[in-house]
Amino acid sequence: MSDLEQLYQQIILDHAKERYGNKPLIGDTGQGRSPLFGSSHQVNPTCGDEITMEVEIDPDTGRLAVRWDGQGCSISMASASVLSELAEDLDAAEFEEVREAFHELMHSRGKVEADEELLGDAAAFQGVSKFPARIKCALLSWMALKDSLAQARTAGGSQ
Amino acid sequence: MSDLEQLYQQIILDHAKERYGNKPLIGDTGQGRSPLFGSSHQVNPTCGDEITMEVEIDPDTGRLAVRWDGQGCSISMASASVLSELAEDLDAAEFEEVREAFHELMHSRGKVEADEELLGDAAAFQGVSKFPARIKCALLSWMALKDSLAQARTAGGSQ
Amino acid sequence: MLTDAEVSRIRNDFPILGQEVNGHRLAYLDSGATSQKPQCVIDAEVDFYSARNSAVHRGAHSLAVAATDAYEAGRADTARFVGAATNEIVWTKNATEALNVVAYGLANASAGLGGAEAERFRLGPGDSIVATQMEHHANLIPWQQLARLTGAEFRYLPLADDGRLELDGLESIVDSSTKVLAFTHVSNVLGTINPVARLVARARQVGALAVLDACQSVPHMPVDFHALDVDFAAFSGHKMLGPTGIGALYGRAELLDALPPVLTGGSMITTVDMDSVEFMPAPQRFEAGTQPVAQVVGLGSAVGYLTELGMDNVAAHEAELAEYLVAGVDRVPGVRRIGPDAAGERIASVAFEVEGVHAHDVGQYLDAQGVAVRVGHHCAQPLHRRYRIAATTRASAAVYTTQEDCDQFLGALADVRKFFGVS
Amino acid sequence: MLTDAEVSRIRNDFPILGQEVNGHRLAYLDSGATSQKPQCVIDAEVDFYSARNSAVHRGAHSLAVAATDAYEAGRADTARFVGAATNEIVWTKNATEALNVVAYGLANASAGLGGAEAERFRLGPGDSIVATQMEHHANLIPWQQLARLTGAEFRYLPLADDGRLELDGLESIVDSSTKVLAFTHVSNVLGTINPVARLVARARQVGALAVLDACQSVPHMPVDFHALDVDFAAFSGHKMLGPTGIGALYGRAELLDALPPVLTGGSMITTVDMDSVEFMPAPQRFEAGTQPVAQVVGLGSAVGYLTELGMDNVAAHEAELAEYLVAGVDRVPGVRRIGPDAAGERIASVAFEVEGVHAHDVGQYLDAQGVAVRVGHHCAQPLHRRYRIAATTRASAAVYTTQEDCDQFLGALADVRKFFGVS
Ligand SMILES: Cc1ncc(COP(=O)(O)O)c(C=O)c1O
Ligand SMILES: Cc1ncc(COP(=O)(O)O)c(C=O)c1O
Repeated sequence: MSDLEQLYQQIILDHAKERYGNKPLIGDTGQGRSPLFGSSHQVNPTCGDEITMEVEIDPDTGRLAVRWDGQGCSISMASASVLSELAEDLDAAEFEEVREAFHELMHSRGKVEADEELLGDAAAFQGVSKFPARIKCALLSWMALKDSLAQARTAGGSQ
Repeated sequence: MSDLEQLYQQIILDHAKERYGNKPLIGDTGQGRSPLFGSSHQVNPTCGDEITMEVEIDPDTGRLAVRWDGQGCSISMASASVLSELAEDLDAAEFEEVREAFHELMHSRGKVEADEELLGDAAAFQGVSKFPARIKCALLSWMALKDSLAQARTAGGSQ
Repeated sequence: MLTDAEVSRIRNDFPILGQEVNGHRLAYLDSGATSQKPQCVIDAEVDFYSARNSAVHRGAHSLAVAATDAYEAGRADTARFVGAATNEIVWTKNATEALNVVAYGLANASAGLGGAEAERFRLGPGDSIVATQMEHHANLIPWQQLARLTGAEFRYLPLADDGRLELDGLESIVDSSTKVLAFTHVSNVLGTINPVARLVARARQVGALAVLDACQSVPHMPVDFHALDVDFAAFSGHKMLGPTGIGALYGRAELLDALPPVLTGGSMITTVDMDSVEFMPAPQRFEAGTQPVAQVVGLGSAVGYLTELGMDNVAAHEAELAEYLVAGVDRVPGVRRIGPDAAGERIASVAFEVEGVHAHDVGQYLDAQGVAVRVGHHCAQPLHRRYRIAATTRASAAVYTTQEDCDQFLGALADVRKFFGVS
Repeated sequence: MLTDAEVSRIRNDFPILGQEVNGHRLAYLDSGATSQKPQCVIDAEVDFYSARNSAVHRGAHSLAVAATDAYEAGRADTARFVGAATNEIVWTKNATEALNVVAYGLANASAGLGGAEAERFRLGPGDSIVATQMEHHANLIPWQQLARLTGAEFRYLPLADDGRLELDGLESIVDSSTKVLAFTHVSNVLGTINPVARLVARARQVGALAVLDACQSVPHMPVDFHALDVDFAAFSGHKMLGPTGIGALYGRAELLDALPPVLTGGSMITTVDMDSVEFMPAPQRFEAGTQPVAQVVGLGSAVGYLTELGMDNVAAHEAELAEYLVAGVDRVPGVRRIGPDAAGERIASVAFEVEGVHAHDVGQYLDAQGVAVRVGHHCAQPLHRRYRIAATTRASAAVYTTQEDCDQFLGALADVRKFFGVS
């Protein structure tokens, strides 16, 4: 497989089309949302790609519910899609563990083997790490979720 | 003769010591001065050398009287001295002719033969033209006289 | 015109162009971002550092004299190249700094610096500053900031659908309140060559300063600032075969001598005391501190190289490439190009979007085929927003670009949609 | 310490030092103005232009990635060299620009730009800015201008007769009104090393920003900005074996992220519209437009070269030269040196006047003997006025300076007064 094919694995191209979690946003004034709510808008200044990521923490189970809207390249859209799918089964602490693993993978320049158990479909992003200019694309939604999660937890703290 | 000896000819070193025309200045409020009076302060920004040159035009004969004060290297001091001596015998138009010849000589990079008839002792500055960094030193007083002369003539015009 | 043989000889002068990228011949089509450097430019810097390096305008020793000569020769050559007097060229680190120097000069004047001579540069509430919707951020944000600092109003000339400026409203947008009209000579995205004469005439009518962003014209066509009659202009060395780290501000001599300086420090004052300061005339008043001396020398060499080729020949060669690229891109299914069609009204810089494939992905695919293009908003977000595109792909040529480069690019472009499964 | 053999090996790394000047071996003693460049620095730039040149942080293509890597490696290496975090190093064209960025950042904040985060940087009437009487104009005029723009008062710490700062009045001059205390680490004329800790402590006491001019320290001794605990610092590449056209501003991360940007344009904003703008965090917010990329790469190589030698060794070598030069100059009849005597409190930069011979003439005579020194006020007019001298001659060393250079200089200096007929 060429580097390019590793970058654009079928699973990534599929997620880029499917856009799991890409749903109408609730917004700050949203009705019926969890009190543990956060929202973060992130921009990739090079290309103007942007994403808004919303998260709700279920007050009872601690589970995350994610929705997002945005535009961008296949890597950033696929990453948001994969992340949304992954996040469904996680609580905040588990997400942080996965996020760190993903972050490390992205900065490995192709030298770290992805932990498929932990990362699931996100392991397919291993090929991105050989393309330093694209790492930002892959991380955009992860940064947005980290940021919105911090807000959601603060919202909880301030109750 | 080495370039350095050409630069520092005895005649230049002598003038640098003698400082012909280096006299107390009359100043703007000076008593008894010609109505055709001008004064110019010039600075060499590289080294902070400076000179103030005053000129009076004799209203009857048109002859120039020059006095100056300042501090600087041997080239700038010698140049002011030589200029003061020369200017005594000149009117404004004649000075302009000499000044142009001196200016041309300075920018000749040692390739023009000085017109000794016209330039008198100033012909000794031929060696300076091989030292581009020193041309400004040689020209400082000439610029000051040109400038003060323009003022003196304007003073005449505004009467 | 340059013959094919001449262009391939030119190509050989650029060591970087000989390399392979991702297993393919390099087709460098990102000259709009930065140009490559001919050997003579590289050598000029090496020679400077190896034989003449020294502080300029400061030392009396022999090296300092040699360095000063080389530095000022670079200025004289560059001035001649753009139709300016030698003392009308101020060195900056890039075009961005050059435009900022004008904006901050006006801001300083507006804050009362620069004395009576600088009064003509004052602006405040009730005044307006006009740019265009196609500007590179470098000729946009400094004016917006100036408006914020002075209370002046910021306005802009809009873009038409065809990639040209919409000038129907020129008279009402640029009006008697207008103190600055800033516009680009050539759009770095659309390739559009703007009608400088018409814009300058309007600036003159209302007494506004005409500020020209010449970044994308000076490298690609003969430019004469005196003939264009602009008040200020900016361009960058790295886009015209010169080194990085050097740009220039052109200003009409009487304006430069009156504009308050911006960066202050050594080598730009006549006297300074703990409570007073006198500035030198231009260009020195704007050149505080140690300048990019080796880069000026390199730029002088670049200008010499271009002069030898002849800017008319360069422009003719690139006009041919422009036509070829426009026609080629327009033939690729599913590609939407922005910017004018007509030859003669554009340079060889072609921006487009590929239906269903984001520009980042287009660029990545092309790179895998050895084709270097730029993707993104090319520092022109308002322009992209105007055309409702977040990011485009841009292929841009320079004097060393060949038809082979274009073919390699067009061939790869034709395969993009298939690779991403959208056709 | 460097052995004699090591120093002559070092000398061989600098191609320019091998040349003859006016029929003599070149004794380059003008490193205080600008340093010479080792072959590795020259090669780094050539290699960059020949194999990796491209726009950085903008392109997705392979060359752009290679260029970005080289550029950011230069930043990381330089940051490590001066004891800073990578994102605390902002590129400028020279140290002068770096100091101006701080001054204009404060001016912009004072004019209301930068929002709530920038409020801490506001100053106005009733506030004071303090510099010293020994400053290079680059660390003097920007502060005077800032005072003019904001209405703050400009004050200075005076010089003592022995070439040290007179700090008896420190507590009254730097008082609760003081918002900025700007001072040089090492005087470029006197060679004095200032007591940074004492000055920073006073700045902290009154809540002033401590701004360090590190131009003459970074090339000559180990410097760690975190350890010095200054808020901002400036230094220049060309004085530390690096290329011309590159300098750096150090700032504590939290300050840099809050300070309003100065030069605006491309690559420093997240979004811009015709009526709004959002800036990126540091360092990008201060790096508008195409940066001196090849020069950053060259500086990275210079830093690598110095690191390999070891800055402790460099400092020890130059301390030895300082002692040798001071003793040698003091032995020449009719010469009056300014600046401190003691080793350990000064660098190897020695300024003096020769009785009866103007500095220009001294320099000219020395040059004829192959000795390159600087003459004039060295961009420190207030300092010269303090010692009642219009111009001095300065001999200044760097890591490649040898005792032979010093002997050649001292020998020629001994003949100056005879040549001009004053002894
Ligand atoms: C102490 C000091 N500060 C500032 C500067 C200015 O540095 P640059 O000219 O590189 O901006 C210099 C050198 O000229 C210097 O010696
Ligand atoms: C039209 C235009 N203006 C301004 C600039 C800014 O030039 P620089 O980045 O060299 O300052 C560019 C290039 O990026 C440009 O294309």
